[in-house]
Amino acid sequence: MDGVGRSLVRYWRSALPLVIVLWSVSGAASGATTPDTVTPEPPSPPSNVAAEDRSNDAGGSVVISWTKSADDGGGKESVVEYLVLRSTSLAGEFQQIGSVRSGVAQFVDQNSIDGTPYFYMVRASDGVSLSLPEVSEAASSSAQWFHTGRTNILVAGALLSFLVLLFIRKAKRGEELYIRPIAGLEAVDEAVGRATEMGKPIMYVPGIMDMDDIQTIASMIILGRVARKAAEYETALLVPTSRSLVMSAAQETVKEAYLDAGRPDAFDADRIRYLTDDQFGYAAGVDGLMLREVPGAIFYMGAFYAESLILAETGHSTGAIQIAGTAMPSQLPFFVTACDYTLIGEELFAASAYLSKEPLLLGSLKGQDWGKAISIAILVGGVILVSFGMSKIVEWLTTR
Amino acid sequence: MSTNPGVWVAVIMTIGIFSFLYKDNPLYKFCEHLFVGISLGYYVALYWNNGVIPKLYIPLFRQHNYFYLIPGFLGILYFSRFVRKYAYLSRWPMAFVLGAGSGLSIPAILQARIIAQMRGTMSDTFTVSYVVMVIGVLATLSYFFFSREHKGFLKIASGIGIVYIMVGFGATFGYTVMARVSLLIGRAQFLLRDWLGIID
Amino acid sequence: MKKQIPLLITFVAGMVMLVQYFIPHRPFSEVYRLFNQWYLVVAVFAMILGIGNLIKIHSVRLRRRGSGWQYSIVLLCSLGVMGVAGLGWGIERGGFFDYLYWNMYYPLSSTMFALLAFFVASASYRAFRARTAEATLLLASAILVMLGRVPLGNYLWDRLPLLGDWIMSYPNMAGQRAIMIGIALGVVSTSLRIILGIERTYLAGR
Amino acid sequence: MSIVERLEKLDRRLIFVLILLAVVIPLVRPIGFKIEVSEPVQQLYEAIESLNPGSRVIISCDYDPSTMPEIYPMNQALARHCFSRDLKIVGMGLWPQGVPLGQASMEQAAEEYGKSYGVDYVNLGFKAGGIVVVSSVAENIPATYPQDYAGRPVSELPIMDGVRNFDNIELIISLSAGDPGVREWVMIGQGRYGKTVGAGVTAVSAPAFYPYLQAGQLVGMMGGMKGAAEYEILMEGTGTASRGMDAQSVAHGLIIFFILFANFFYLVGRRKMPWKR
Repeated sequence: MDGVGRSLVRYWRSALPLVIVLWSVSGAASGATTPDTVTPEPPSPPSNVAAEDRSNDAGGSVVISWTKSADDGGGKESVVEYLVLRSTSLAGEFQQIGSVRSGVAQFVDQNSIDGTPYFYMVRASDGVSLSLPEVSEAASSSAQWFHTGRTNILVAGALLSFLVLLFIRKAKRGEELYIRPIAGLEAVDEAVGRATEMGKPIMYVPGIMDMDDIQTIASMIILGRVARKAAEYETALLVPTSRSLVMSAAQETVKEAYLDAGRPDAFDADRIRYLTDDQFGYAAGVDGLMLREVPGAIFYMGAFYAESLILAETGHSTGAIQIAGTAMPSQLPFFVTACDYTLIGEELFAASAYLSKEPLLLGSLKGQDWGKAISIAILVGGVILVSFGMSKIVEWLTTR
Repeated sequence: MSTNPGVWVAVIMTIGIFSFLYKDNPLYKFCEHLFVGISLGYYVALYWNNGVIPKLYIPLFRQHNYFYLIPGFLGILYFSRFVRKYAYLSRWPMAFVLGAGSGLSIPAILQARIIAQMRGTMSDTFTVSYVVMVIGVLATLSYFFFSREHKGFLKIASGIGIVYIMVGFGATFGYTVMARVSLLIGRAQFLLRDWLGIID
Repeated sequence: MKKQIPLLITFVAGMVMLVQYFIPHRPFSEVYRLFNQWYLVVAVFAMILGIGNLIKIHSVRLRRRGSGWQYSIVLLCSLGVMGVAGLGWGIERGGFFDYLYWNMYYPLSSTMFALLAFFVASASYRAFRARTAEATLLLASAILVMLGRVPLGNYLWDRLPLLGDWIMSYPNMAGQRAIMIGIALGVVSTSLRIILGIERTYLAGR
Repeated sequence: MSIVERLEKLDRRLIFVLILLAVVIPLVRPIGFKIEVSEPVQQLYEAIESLNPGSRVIISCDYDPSTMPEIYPMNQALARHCFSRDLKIVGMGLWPQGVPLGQASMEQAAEEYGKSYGVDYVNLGFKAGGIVVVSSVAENIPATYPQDYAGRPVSELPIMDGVRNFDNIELIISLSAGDPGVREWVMIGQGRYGKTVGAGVTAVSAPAFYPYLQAGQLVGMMGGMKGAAEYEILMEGTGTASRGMDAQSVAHGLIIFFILFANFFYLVGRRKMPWKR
């Protein structure tokens, strides 16, 4: 706005209240004001009415804010609501676009046309009469091409994507990616050995979810390892499943493992059984099987829900060695206290990546590991900086 | 004792399920299948009234917004899996749902579950509890670090990490026990209040 | 083609939803809103499909007289009654549908999970053992929290609720936060692989 | 048979009977333990107290009857609190089974405070889609919910006058028994749109939400039946949750006794008579 325009606006802004008062007296303004009502004194007006484009949005919105009337939360305590009016010119007619309750000092105009300048008028009302109006300077809405409050997410996302993709590529090229030995896997081997010594079968429970759950997929990979050991030791392996698809997947996996171990003849598909889809029905079925077969080692690997403790309790009462692995946070505590060894959350996925050597799994695991390392570095740096009063980093981590 | 037939039905259902505690039996199985059937019937009615009608019928036939034909068609493709020849088409809606869901989730998870958590860990109020918290976050993160063998400093860090994990699991254990007991209290309140009328 | 088209759909849908987070301007904002609405429509069909699958399993069991086929009759009949009640007379409060919900669905569902209180009690007697240092720590923390969170704890020692709150707000919170960050990294990398078409397991099989 | 072995062989049905008694006796003969209010519950209460009358609050019923003893009392207390402060409730659900529960709790409270459907509260019902439902509500409520749960067009309901998106909502409370639930409301509602979000959750999931509380992503939280009981106390009344607290205490005591007792024999007898054969 040029200099002349600005002074014109200033002129109108100072003259406008007078114009409105004249209107009200002559009865031209809204019906809310009638000169001879019982409340002779209208509430004092709000001040500092400001309007500006809502930043970082798709356009079409202007935020209007003001300082509350002296009679709102103080003074005469008479304000009931604020009326918000809008016009494209100061001299033009202001039309009400909304109202807010007393105590609120902000309103969002959601119907502005981008690029059109609007003037906003705010008046306090006590339900009978209206205060003098206050008018904002002109404001227009616009849309933005980049959300400036979200740069941190963009950087973090780009970095993590880069790392994951980089390591997947490396793994596909056949580069050796180091993964530390997972203690739980040694426990798995040992349990199979102990069951063999006792001359008892092994039971493997793959959870109650279907093959579309990543925990079930990880479970199948670990089943491959267990089956191989079982084949080598010539120990019977029972796999009760709660989904028919999991049953076929388990049969495939076990058959392959027996083939690898050079004992295809020892494979018995009937030991890998589908029981039922029902959660508690399955738990009761597995319980019965445990009591009949008395396995020497029981594995619980996959997604478990409330049935976990029913299974683990019965397994414990049969005296079997129990090894569990799941990423269900609410079931892990029960497994930790009722089993001899438990793979916790990500350890389950790490174990399956370690065993399968699948580039996708290995590369992602590695990429996430780097993500963790960077998080640790930022945390350490941030905590030190902040405790020395340098809180810039907190600001940078704030997303809007 | 209640004279409301609805309450009596509910009591029979309750006792039928509780009979599982004695052992798995036909009454329990009956109730269990009744439960699955009723919940499926519930879904049918709810998806119809809150899904098909407002999300498809009204936009298409009342508002004549034919843009909705696209997702409608995509949705119908789900059923192509019942026809072997066209079964591959059922991947299209799945692809859309997975893609859109993943795209929406990525920034949301980065923000709420990573960046905001790191920000929350940094504070300038220096108390014992704060130090306990910071050490805990760092140590637990290092426990789930798989690229180095847990030796030397990493061994100490992950050892501290497992302590925090176990304390956290203990809290979950305690809260889960609390939740299960609450559910039993709820049923006991129903039997004692609504049926027998001996408490209020 | 059979694989390319779904990969393309996933990529476009995912990218639009992802990019709009950073670019609020049109046309991204509009496509974003449109995809939101489309998603809700497609989701309706996904739910119907889920129901259809279960109905199929049980009608097959009934037709083949598979084990427990009698129970499949119970299931299908109750499904029919509940469905007809809701479709025919609406789901408004006070109707027949609502009556079935409160007098059958509600008691069945809540009793099913109340069973767990009994199993927790028996497992705490028969299975939860301090067999390792870790399990001991877990049980100790569990007992403190269980006492701290109920009025009984306050009665035993008036600082117990404070101790329970402290465990929840600091050590527990710290461990949970690190686990949350770890899981979040995993979900983001899986989602990324799905959008970019590297992860294709969902295309396999059915 | 030694004592240890005999104790181990104890029929679990005896334990079932004991836990049943631990719950039933305190319900019939209340002890009257005092209930202390914890900070997250207090914060949630204050978040509602701080709202201006007439503000709209979303209460999302993301739970089902299986967790009713824990969450339904929260739902009732919240509805009563909102109506007592003249707030308007926009009810909805990310779980299909939550719809009748939200409706019943709101109707009950509305009767008590003389509020009417469509003016002071509405139940928008269920939409499938989880996280996308939240983002869709954030952008456009009438397009997401053209009708309420029973098929009335929302354009005819006065409470929805001028309601377009999250700009017209002051507070969101998710009553959540799992996913989708609090997580989605925090990620989209709080993270992406900057709304204030509060939660009422089952005790099972409560420990996992403490990071959100600490980072200010949740304004307050009720956890489990105890959380509900605390809220009832803040509302200066009593309800099913606070009446259940004595039973909760006794049952906890019994379970802790079981754990300690069994572990004592386990540790004593481990060397001589291994618990496991």
